[in-house]
Amino acid sequence: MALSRDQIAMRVAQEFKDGDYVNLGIGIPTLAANYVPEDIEVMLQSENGLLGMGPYPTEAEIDADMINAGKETVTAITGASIFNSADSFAMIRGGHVDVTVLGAFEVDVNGNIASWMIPGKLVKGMGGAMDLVAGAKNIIVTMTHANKKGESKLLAECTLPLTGVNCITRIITDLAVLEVSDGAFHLKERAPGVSIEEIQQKTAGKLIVDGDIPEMSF
Amino acid sequence: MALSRDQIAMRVAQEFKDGDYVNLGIGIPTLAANYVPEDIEVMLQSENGLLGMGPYPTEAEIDADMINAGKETVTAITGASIFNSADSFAMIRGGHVDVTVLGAFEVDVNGNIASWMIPGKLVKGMGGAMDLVAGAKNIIVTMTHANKKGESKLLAECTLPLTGVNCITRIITDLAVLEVSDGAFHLKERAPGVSIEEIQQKTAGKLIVDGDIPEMSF
Amino acid sequence: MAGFNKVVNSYEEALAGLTDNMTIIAGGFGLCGIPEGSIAHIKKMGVSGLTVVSNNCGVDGFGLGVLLEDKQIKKMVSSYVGENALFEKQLLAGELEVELTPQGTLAEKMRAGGAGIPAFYTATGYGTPVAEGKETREFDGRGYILEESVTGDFAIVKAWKADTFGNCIYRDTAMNFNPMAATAGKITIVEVEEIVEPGAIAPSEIHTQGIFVDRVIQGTFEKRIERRVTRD
Amino acid sequence: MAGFNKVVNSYEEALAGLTDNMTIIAGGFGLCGIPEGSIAHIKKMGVSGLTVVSNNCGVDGFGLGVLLEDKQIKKMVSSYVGENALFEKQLLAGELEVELTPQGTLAEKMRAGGAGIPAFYTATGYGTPVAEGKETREFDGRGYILEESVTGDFAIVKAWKADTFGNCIYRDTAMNFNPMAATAGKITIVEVEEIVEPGAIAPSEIHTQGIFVDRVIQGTFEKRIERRVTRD
Repeated sequence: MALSRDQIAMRVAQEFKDGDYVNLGIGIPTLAANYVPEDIEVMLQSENGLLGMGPYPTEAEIDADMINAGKETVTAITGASIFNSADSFAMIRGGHVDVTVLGAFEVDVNGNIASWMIPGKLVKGMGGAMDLVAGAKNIIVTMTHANKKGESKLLAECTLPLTGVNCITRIITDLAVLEVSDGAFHLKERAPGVSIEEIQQKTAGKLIVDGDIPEMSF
Repeated sequence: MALSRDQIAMRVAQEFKDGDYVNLGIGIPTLAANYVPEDIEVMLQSENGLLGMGPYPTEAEIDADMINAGKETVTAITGASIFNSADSFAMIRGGHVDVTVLGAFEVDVNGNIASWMIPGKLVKGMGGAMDLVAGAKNIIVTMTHANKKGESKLLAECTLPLTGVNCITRIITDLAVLEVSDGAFHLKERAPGVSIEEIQQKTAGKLIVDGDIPEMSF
Repeated sequence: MAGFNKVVNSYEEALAGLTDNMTIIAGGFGLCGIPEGSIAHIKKMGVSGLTVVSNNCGVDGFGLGVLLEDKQIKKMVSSYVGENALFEKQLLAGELEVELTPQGTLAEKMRAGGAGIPAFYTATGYGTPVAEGKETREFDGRGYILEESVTGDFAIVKAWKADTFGNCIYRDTAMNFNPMAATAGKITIVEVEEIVEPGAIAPSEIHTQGIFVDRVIQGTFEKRIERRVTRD
Repeated sequence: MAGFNKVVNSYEEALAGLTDNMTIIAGGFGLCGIPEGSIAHIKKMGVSGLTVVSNNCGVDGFGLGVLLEDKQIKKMVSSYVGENALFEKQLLAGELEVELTPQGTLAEKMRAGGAGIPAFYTATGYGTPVAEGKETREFDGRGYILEESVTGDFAIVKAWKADTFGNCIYRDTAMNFNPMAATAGKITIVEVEEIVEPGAIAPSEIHTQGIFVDRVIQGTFEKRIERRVTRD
């Protein structure tokens, strides 16, 4: 069965390594913070200038001067640091953030990603997404495998305006975990109960299924 | 008579305006800090990362962590700020320092300056001089009008490797105050008792003497 | 003798010299750390044809969004302009020009503008619509685009505290773009929650040095919260 | 689980991985704020063929100058290398290569290296020997040169205090190049006067964030003064 949003987030959290600095996009990526394995520590970077982002505040803790990149009220952990936007993107662009997790409209077999603009609809802007995909060492895309019409979001070539080129190496969808290399998607894991055939059917770009594909374990 | 080092510094200090941020090079420029007119305030920037440089310390105040760009022990005034070298040169390169005063080997009629290297002698390096002449709004050169052999240091064209091009607008020597514009030195003031003829004789580059040239007043 | 006392007593004085068609660099991220008083006064002044460089354009009725109401803004340079219906309307009607700029590139453009760096290369946006019309170049086999710096006729900044010399500190994530904006204005105005005496802020803890600041004004702040989320 | 504890207990551990022919970025200005322990240990390790990027090269017998004694340095990238007789001797004998770089350009090259900016334009050095072999370009009618960023295999940094996460603060003008150096090393080592617990340094007062720092070590410092001048 296709994973729920929280299950995708759980699977994403398995990607984190002890000591990783992680930037999580809005939506499913943010949920991953709730599922960090107990035996590791990660530190969350928020691109508006906070390293060591903590949980949402209590009502009493709310402070208009303490927000995250999604403009939500947040807290800072003990040992957090706060800095300006240029320094924040020096961290991101300079490759100091270990893992970035973000959503996407489309990803293609060359690791290109489209996530910020659908022509004809109003453009709200790319925010920090283009910097994040240009800078992080390891970029994970989370999204549903297909859109609401059932059309694949894993393509031979992105059709929407790009956020970045040749930058995505790992994709975690409601159906599968895939790696992107050598012009193809490589199926690594499938959601429990999801068949390889269903994944093949919902993957428009070249899909390589090599050997036995295990089910995800949680 | 030719001015003493302290007299040159006194004349330099007359150039400062109330509220100026000033960077003073090593030597005569540094002495100018002693002669700031009493009715104005200037703030000294030291390019190793100090804005609001104070006097030298007392023996009891000496602190190895508090030095100026000449690597001398210094103090900071109340209201000083301390910052890193990139921010310091952001101030300088970005045009936020109002006045820079520095020495030179040669200056020419196009406002070029040579101050950091004499081929054949060991090169010690340009330090911050190239950044200072590229960045400050108002650059004043202080030097003796001629070298020890009596050869002019105000030339038609610099012969030594340059520190910067088209950047010097004002020169204060032991003999005169001159402005540099339109490919010529313009005599503005002469040291008390120094004749226009002596200045003409010791100025190799084109010198324009327009109207009555007053003596400097202190 | 004014010396280094940058304190002004009214927004009239703070914004003196601002005229139509100027460029304003504004600090703030969303509604956090925005120069509320300067924005309100610019609305009152009624200057128009403005180019505003700011990560966001506020929301309907608050922040920079209020400058849209009388069509004072000709062009926005921002990374994110969502959450604003009036913005959308003026954009679709062709009344407003928008130059979308990646957030990190925008921060770096402001910093570079203040630091005398006219242009820099970045991988951000390479191969995307952001690269259109820009020079590209490879370093070590990777593609980069050339981005030019920005400066403004005015910069409007919100700090927590400033001393009378203009040395500023920011509070928590209300820092954001403010320090870069402060360096990039020909005239930089800082509005603060508290004006303190020189020496009250330790020299090494100062975020924006007074050399970048022209005018300091005591402000009052509503500090509206855009997305109030709690764990309760 | 090591988490974010960056503290190491010996310079062997701090400099593990440093080998011949690597590039080292070093903080410090003159003898102020220099990583004394790392320099001493590099001398002890005996690695050679090093490229060292640092504003200065110490003095005879102290600071980076000690790495000249056994000819460990192949190339220096500095703005000022005076005050060092051994340096002069090796330079004239052709045993040492020197790339003189204006001080502000050097600081910016380190910052750019750490910030993922491969190159930037600056007016500094335009029309001088520094511009030789570099691309030039006009912006708004003024000439600029293209300068490339620098990064190092290692960065050696001296801070005042660091918490165990690697968040650092510097003391007075011992800050200088250290914060930029800290961002520009593949592996960044910070030696400090005091290691404190996370939270001991206020978040907004941190000069170098732990994300840039790989190893923190408690040091001991002679803090030699180059030019002792008093007003007494």
